[in-house]
Amino acid sequence: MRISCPFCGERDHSEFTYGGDASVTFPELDASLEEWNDAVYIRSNPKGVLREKWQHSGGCRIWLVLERDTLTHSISQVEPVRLTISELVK
Amino acid sequence: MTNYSAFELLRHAVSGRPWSRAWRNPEPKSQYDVVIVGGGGHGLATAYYLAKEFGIRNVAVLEKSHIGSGNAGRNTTIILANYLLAGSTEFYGHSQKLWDTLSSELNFNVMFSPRGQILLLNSSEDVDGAVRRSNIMLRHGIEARLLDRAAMQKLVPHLDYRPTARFPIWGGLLQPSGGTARHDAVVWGYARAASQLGVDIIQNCEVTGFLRDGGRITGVETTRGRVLSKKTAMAVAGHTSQLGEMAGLRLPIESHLLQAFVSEPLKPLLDHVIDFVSHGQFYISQSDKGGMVFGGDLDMYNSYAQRGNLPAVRDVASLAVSLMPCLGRVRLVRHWGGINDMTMDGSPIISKTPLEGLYLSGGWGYSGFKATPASGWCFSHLIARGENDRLSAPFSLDRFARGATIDEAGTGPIPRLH
Amino acid sequence: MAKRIYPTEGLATVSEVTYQPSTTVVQYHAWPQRYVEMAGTLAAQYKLSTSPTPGKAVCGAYASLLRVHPQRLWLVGGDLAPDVKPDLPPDIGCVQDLSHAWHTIQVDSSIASQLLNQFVSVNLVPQHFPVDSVALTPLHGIGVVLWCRPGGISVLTPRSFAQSIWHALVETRRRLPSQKPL
Amino acid sequence: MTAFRFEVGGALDRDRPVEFSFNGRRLQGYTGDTLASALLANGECLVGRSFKYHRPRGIMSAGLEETSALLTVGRGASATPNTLATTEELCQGLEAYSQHCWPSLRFDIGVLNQLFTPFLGAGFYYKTFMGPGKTSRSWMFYERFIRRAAGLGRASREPDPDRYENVEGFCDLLVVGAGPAGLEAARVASGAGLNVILVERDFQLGGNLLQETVPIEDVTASAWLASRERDLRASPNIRILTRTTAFGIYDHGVVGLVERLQRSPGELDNTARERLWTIRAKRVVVAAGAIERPLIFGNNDRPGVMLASSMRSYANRWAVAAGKSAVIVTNNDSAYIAARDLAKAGIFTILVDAREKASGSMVDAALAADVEVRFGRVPLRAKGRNGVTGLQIGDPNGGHAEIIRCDAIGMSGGWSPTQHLLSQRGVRPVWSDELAAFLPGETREPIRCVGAASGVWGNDECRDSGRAGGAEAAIALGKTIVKPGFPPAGGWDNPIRQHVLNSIKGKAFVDVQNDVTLGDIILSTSEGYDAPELLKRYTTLGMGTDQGRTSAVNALALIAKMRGRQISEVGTTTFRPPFAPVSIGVLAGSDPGQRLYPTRRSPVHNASISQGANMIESGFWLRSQYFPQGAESLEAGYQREMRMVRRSVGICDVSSFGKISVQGPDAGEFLNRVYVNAFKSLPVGKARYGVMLRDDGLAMDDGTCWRVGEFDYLVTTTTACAGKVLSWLEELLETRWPDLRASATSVTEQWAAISIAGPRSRELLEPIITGMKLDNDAFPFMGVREGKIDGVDCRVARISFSGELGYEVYVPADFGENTWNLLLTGVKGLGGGPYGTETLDALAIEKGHIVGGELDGRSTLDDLGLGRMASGKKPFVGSVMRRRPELCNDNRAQLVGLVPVTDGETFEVGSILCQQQDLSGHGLGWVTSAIESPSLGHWIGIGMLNGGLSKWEGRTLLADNPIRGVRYLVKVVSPHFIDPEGKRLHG
Repeated sequence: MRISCPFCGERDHSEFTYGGDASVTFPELDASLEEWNDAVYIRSNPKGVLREKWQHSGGCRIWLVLERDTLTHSISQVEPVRLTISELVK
Repeated sequence: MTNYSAFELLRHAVSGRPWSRAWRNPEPKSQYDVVIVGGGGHGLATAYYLAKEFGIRNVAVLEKSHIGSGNAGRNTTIILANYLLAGSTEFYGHSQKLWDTLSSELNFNVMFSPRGQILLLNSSEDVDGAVRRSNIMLRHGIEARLLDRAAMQKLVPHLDYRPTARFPIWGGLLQPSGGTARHDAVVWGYARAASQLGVDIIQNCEVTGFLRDGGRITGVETTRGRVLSKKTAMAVAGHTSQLGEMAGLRLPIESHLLQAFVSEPLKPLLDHVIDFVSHGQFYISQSDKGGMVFGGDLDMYNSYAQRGNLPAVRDVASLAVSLMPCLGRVRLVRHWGGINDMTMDGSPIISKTPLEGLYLSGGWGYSGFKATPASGWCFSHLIARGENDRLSAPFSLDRFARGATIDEAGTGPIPRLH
Repeated sequence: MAKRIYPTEGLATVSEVTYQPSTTVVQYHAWPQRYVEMAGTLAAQYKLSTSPTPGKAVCGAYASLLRVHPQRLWLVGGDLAPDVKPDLPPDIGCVQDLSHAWHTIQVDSSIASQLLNQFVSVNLVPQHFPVDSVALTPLHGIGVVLWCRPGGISVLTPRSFAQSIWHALVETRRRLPSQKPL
Repeated sequence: MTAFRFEVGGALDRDRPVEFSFNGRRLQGYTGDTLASALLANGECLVGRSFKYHRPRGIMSAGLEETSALLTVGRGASATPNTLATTEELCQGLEAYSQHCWPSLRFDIGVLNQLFTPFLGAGFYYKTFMGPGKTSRSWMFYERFIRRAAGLGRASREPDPDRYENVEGFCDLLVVGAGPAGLEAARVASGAGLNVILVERDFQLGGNLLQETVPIEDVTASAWLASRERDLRASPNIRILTRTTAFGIYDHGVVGLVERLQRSPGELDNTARERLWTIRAKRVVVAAGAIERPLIFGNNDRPGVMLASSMRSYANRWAVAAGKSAVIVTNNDSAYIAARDLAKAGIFTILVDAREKASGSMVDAALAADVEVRFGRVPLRAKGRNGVTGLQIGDPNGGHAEIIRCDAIGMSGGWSPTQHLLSQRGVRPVWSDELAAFLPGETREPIRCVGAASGVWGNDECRDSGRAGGAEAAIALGKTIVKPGFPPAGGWDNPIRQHVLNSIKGKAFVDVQNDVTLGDIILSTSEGYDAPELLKRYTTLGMGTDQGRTSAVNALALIAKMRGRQISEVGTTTFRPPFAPVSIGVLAGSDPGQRLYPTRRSPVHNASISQGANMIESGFWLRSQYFPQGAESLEAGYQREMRMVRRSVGICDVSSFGKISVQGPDAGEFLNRVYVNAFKSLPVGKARYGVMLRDDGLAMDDGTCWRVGEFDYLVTTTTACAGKVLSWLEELLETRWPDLRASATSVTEQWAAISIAGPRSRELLEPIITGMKLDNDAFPFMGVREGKIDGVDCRVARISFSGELGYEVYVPADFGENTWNLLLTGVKGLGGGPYGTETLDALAIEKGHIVGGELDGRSTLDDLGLGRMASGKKPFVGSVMRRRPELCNDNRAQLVGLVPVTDGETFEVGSILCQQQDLSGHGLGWVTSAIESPSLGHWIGIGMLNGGLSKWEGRTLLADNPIRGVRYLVKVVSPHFIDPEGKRLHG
């Protein structure tokens, strides 16, 4: 697959490391066991569009969030996870 | 249904009488005692043992396409029982035993070939790990032999023993009873035997929803009408999350893409199953028709596409040639992908669910094919008795919340790393 | 004073693959809101016309600034003046000396894109990768920094991998004549 | 019946003959021949034996769709089995051998299989071979024979001597196939300014133009072709790759090509055999033509039975006649062109058309060439065994049967557009009843099929289709160009007649390569294996090297007829990459081992080697395991080195440990959240041992963390987890706590690290290090100081895993070798020396530290005996999840020490700890580390034991090691074997 890193441009997916489901929000470190159990273990695992994280580990090493269809692999809306650097990538 | 044997083959050849259908193809009834969703190896095996071991025959197996169209027909057909942790060792050890008599049990030659499976050892740490693993196997009645480099060179002379080899071979852990089987034959064998015992196998019948009565599941909606059932069982592997979602289940599973490869048909080249897990993963064996069947790691991202990408193909080819240099000139004829339903600890789930009357078998990861007989055995017990048997008790859905995860790879709650 | 020993010293080579002893690689990392400020001060401090945009380098008299990360600039060049100790106020960012961690192998421009595009999946032909372009991408799975210079393409590689990468480039260069140029 | 070469004609270079051999016989062909055309030219029609029945097989086609002419080319390690003779370019000295027959091609014992033909129907092996007995032993007996009978060619077991290359390519438009459509698409697109790559499998451009005899745009086909090739080669932005196959299209325009490199015999070892191109194309035009389908009739697999268009190719392109008199059987117009050309070449040709009548230009051309045409007749059975002697034909119901004498049969059952590459993308092909063909389906993928690959049959229309495809691509990429329309599919004057089979005599083959007959398909559907995928797997139809190219559509037509359904309702099997077989070597590329896992070398690498270190690999670092003296064994070596360290002092290279610089105002807070113990309060100039947990509360990695400045920490990790921990810290900083002002950078490569251990460590360092005092008060245990060695900045931490007084000295990497040599001279002067990783671990085992086997990703802090490190005041990663009930169960496996009960006994790592009579099941635990301890004078070990010390200390257990056939009694003790109070550390 080809992923367009906002900083480096379009690259093969083998340059990236998969970061899993981005809709999972990890709670505060001292949150309840149920909240942590859900965040660590439960996944929606959709057959369709999934909002997910990737790290450009072979390139600039920033973490990205994007939407990918898990059936057709079409990818859209690639942006840095850390919103505060969205301006710095242009 | 006529019995299969050389004699019957002779009789049909001489008389020219056509063979009857291997499994009946009935219209779905409106009501069954048990409905099993998923016509792969696991679903059909469960139906067979329900009928054979527990006498429950008013059973339907609903398959959205044709039987064996999912992972059952897409794997690399390897059978082994060299698992390390409590729960896995016993379960896969039992499956190994069931394989040995499966052809005669089903009266269908599944071509189970215990030719010996070898786990390659490429460092002193690997040897230490193999000592522990083989001791656990022997203490569970599973045959194991630790081979040193010289013994390996005699047994499989065409691995790479040259000084320039990238993955030096220190030895191998041989499981003599490990091997391969013809995956389609397992599906057809269980289907035929189950059908003979009265199980209805309904193809081209996709489940589109569950029927509920409060907290209880009472049947399913399908593309061929509504089917009521006292007990409903899920055995849909890669699509476990989709089916689970229809019932409101929240599951610790991600579906990943696992590619598999087959070469052109060759005269006998490799007599064993070779597994390499030291860096990434690679496994290879030769089918009876002569094709080299091999595979490697997942494609490392969620996918239902059932078709892989080039980098993973190149990595598997690189491991193949680094380990067995003569494979360089052998040509790949076909590569495809399955949907690998991997749980958060890499071990399967055979369990009741929070919904009454709904039972789940899923999350089989790389181990689905080799687990087929024992999965059917244990899941049928759970459905018939409403309780897990000793073998499948560790694989409950609530093990994650209890902290009783079974993590063979030791890589934690990241499915793609198992 | 001890002598620096470079990772590829004494290794067999070919004319187009040479070792470039760049004695300074310093990483300036700014907190997200303070990057623009840092970039400005650094450009002035090292007498450069401007600071580099993503995927670019700006060259000065003796040192250059490379943009390797949205929040990071690398100062790459010759020896720093002894009194110059790279530093940043903590509320702007932090500095890390990487001069011994990254070593530069230069591939002559005559075969740079043809040789490197056997390993790297970024298009390195001149019209797509002009002088002062910077690309971070894996080579044999290792993250390297490619920097197009007038004489060829510099490959900044982690020190422990330098010998492996050097060997791969030199061996592949020896077999290149069998190929028509791209 | 013999094929022969015409005296004149063909796209051959008759001035450059080529010598080759077939089964040892020396033969001759010309430059421009394929192995198949050269074999036919020499009258070699019998080339192989069929898979199951060992029936004689010849050459059935002229391209990739070949099912029968599979030969082994080359000998020994260079042997390449299952090579298609029809696509193998003839080259000087080529050695070809037939396969799958013994003792010889003509007298093959496998023929005996034909005696058992009634038994050998599809899937017979599922119905037998199960007994006697209940177990798999009987199948293992039969399987040996079946495996020897199966398979076609024999692969060498020697390492592949050839090398392969890989190129990463980029273009705007990739055109697959250089026939009329492909050439025009490339010309139009490159003319509009696109960067184009044109790929052709053959060694010549032209596709079916190479056998075209009618003029094109008023010039001969070869002249038109030559001018087009000149224009294209002159254009700057087009690259032409011949001998190159596009084997697969993957996501987002990534296409895999394999180029076969031309090598003169002398240059074999220097140039690569094949080259893999990984192309990123913005758009793809597939102009791969179409494949002619065979007809199904009795003995349609005999040598001499060939696709009609292939017979035409051999005549026009390679000046080879398949026989003296040919019968062409067809159900469509295209065969009339073949009949015309064969007749004009002097072959007596009769054309048998299944349709009642046909008219139009193609028919007239055949009649004008004196072709005798018979309408309303279908083929029933071919006559002859090792060749063709005649063809029995009759009306569709089998009446009016008659035999026509001939020595070659050409068949045309319709055409299948080659749109595999598009359907690899999951685009379902669409059945056209009118053309009796699957046409490419609609798609949003940037892929367009043109020419015959889209069902356009005529030459002129193919060129128009190619131009339209090229223009469409240019427009899609923003070029301004007039876009001509796509011509409609089809192009014959008379409709094709669907296949009718109700009067077939003898064995009729649907999949020739896998010997799948019409009877097999009827049997399979009657037994319930009636879905295309089920039929394919039950009969093995389409599972050969041709992947169903010539059998899939015929099989679907049969299934549809038997189930009374339309073909479009039956569906289709899925086309998978590769489009054509691809050698595993070219996918692996050059030096595959290093490509996947490159070797890493420490800054002290060369010095270690010159010291005679025995190097081993761990986590891809080459590390010195121990420094043997003479022929010293590993056991003797590490025990000597341990005594040396315990007695005086030793130095060890630990540069491979992970080192991560964590900086910034919030660095302390960040590390507080990551480690189980507190680090925000760690004073500058101090180090602390820490453990990181994963999100699920289990241990991930351990190591010391040094505070080297107010906003500057150095985190060290194990060699194996260095990359993992760096990614983990980056993930936490960017995705969970983006507002923390902290940064993580790997500095593993910046520092050379040398561990110094032993009572005389201080004596060693004092004369070498300046700028710091080393006495206990100025430099206490776990202190961190900066100074200089030989004028070079260095950082020293008083850290010890050996239990002895110890330091870790960090110097910038390029000074590593110099510093090591300085320390080496010093240490030898004190009666010490270098030591390796084996000793480093052994020293830690004596101290009871976790070394590696214990950190297996399944243990908690308490399991490792580190429970008290967890801070109660601040939450950290995993602090909640580690409270889950089963993780707090006190019967979990915990770290313990082990000693043999009987003096002089040892026990091996991996032994199972259990009660003395409990010799089955998982037991109570296992041994993770074990060494001979020089300090204690006996064997010691570390293990993980259910219930740990609190339950078993002082008690005796069994170390069961059945794989080695031994069992020893062991006593459970504290793992801190030496200096439990740590006096030496603080001395």
